[in-house]
Amino acid sequence: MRMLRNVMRNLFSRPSTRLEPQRRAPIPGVRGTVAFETADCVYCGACGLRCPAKAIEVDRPARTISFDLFKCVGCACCVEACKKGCVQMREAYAHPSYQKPDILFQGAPVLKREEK
Amino acid sequence: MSAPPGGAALPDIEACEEIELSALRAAVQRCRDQRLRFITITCMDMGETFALYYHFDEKLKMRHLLVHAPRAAEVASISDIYFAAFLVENEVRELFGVNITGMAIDYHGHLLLTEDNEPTPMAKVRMEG
Amino acid sequence: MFNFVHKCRKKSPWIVHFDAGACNGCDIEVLACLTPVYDVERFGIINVGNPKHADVLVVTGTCNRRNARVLRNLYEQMPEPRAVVAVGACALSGGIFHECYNVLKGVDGILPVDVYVPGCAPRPEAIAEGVLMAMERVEQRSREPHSQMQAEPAEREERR
Amino acid sequence: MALKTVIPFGPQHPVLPEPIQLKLVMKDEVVQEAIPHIGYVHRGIEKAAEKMDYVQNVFLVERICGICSFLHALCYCEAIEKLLPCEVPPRARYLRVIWGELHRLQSQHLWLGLFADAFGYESLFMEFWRNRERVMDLFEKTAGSRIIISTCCIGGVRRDISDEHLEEILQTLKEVERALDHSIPALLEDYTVRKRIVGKGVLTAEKAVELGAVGPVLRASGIAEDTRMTGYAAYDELDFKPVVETAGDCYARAKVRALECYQGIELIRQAIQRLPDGEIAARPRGRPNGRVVTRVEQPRGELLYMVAANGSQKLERMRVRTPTFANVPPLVAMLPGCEFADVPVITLSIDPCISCTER
Repeated sequence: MRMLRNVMRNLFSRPSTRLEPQRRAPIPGVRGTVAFETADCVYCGACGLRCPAKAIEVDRPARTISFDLFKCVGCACCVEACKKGCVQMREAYAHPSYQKPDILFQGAPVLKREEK
Repeated sequence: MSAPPGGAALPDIEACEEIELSALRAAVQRCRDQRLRFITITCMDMGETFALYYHFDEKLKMRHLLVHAPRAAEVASISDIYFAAFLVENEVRELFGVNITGMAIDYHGHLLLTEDNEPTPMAKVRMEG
Repeated sequence: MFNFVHKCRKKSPWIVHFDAGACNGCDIEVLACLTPVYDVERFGIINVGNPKHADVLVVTGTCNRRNARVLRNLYEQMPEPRAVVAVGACALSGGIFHECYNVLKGVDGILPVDVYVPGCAPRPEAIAEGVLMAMERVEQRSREPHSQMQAEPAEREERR
Repeated sequence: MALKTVIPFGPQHPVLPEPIQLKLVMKDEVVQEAIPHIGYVHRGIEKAAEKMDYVQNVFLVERICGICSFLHALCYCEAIEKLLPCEVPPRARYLRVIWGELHRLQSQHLWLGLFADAFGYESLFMEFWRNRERVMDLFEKTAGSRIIISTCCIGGVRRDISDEHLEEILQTLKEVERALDHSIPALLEDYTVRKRIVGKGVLTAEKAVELGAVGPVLRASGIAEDTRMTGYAAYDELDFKPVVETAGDCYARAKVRALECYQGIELIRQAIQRLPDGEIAARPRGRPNGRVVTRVEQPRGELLYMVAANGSQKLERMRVRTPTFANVPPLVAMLPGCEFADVPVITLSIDPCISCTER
């Protein structure tokens, strides 16, 4: 009798499996990948200092940020460290890749102050 | 609490009893007789000496024994009193180079590390020469 | 017959998982892939314990000197064509453990890694995606005529 | 004549999910002696903690073990907070309880599933793991990550749980409880399962204390010691009783963990009910100075951190004693006398987590 109840329930209930690929919208507030908005960045290097995995390196004179996605542990320390709000956390997770690039993200060396 | 040699005077942990190295086994045996549960050994490298904390638990209250062992001194194993100590004694000997003798199961320095690791990685290399 | 083996292999990658010193987070996510919610068995991905049965080696965690030997041994036991998936920040570069003395900073110093799955810990979707990407690599490799492995299992199949 | 053989069991073995090697000295089918060989996962985190600064260490210690990461961070933060002039706001303390208990809940599910798998009951494994995903979704919604939630920081917590999410937690807990009602009897009352786990790997109370067993292994032997009773976080304001069994075998350990699921659910409900408003983090001032020992109850048992700081940015020494490390000697004592086919079940009954053990 109990079995019958189970069978009926399993027949009519929704499967618990999530459909692939990507049918489920990311939940707001999920820590996915780090992204840099270099427009307001002053290259203070706070994000690099606070990063426990040393995934971010800021070169102040050259005005570049190199970010190694493969070192990143997604703790969002850099997001908290940034006073300018230039470091953001995206909700999409990082996709697998075939190669191991040295620098996956390179902040563009923006215009110098005189040129602005 | 007296200042440990080699280190600055720091506030030490509570309920800590400092004993001589030679009195260690007797003190541990007393703990055993009082049916305390052995928790672990913590080793700290103080330069000239090792500070060894023996942690025990008595009905959710902690008791600690502190021993200062000079670098070359022989520390007697307590693993015949508390069998549970054999793993941590092997670990301490391996990572710090404390000369603990007479362990119940002796891994000869290869509990965690292999031959091609550099020996005693946790010890602070402060020795002269 | 050759094509049949190909097709089977592509549609059903069998994985063997080795924990090379991760924090267990990635290992659990690999296991979570198999459970009803992420259910990768519908893609034909089966976790096997025997390296001789497997096409894809999933490695999680930083390598240390002791398990590098085990890992290499495991890899050598696997039949060609094979692929290696490195899962998690530790397996890719050492991640947060870059300061530790017993860490070899990534699996790719020991094995040729085909697919890198970043994240700490990567989501099960990402792991499944990585395994499927590795399968494409295996597929390519088995079609290469001058590769070292020469499609051994398929030949044996034909002779029979 | 009986033959004596040594069988290396592990580190990569189909029925063993963890890289531990047990050298089993066998006489026919009976284990005479078991010698554990570890070191396959040793990383040297204690040393790395001396090189990184004490704030970053929170993220390092979380990655000692992915299954109970929050509790590692909690224990470390409690230690640092004792050394700093730092008062944790009450809301943060309750949030810590909620996340900590959720972690315990998912860990117990995980273990119950793996344990079911160890004696060959795969559908039960799937049941528990499906149920566990409900808890994992809660982590994702409240903390933003599935495994390593990184919500604990020195002085409090990094994220608040909104009222909707609290409501959702309660709702999910109801579902989890219903599913547990369904699957736990299958584990504890089934004839075949009982046949496989009752009376296996018996550890008497006296032995358990002598060998330094902790957590469910200790409580299954009839000793009511639960580090939560020392009242860290907000546990001193919550009502609970440790789950105790007296038989000391694999069945008792499974039962303790199964009942702790319910206990955890009850604790989360209490914590949500009594959750005060206010700040979620205090700003720590100064640098840590001194030595302190803290203990926290993990799903596997008592976790101990000893931190020695000297007033600088970096710690002088951080010692971690994880519960599985303490449970290895009891395992060594349990195995002799059992049959070879029971080795996986008994090994799993201490819930081995080798990445904890070796750090």
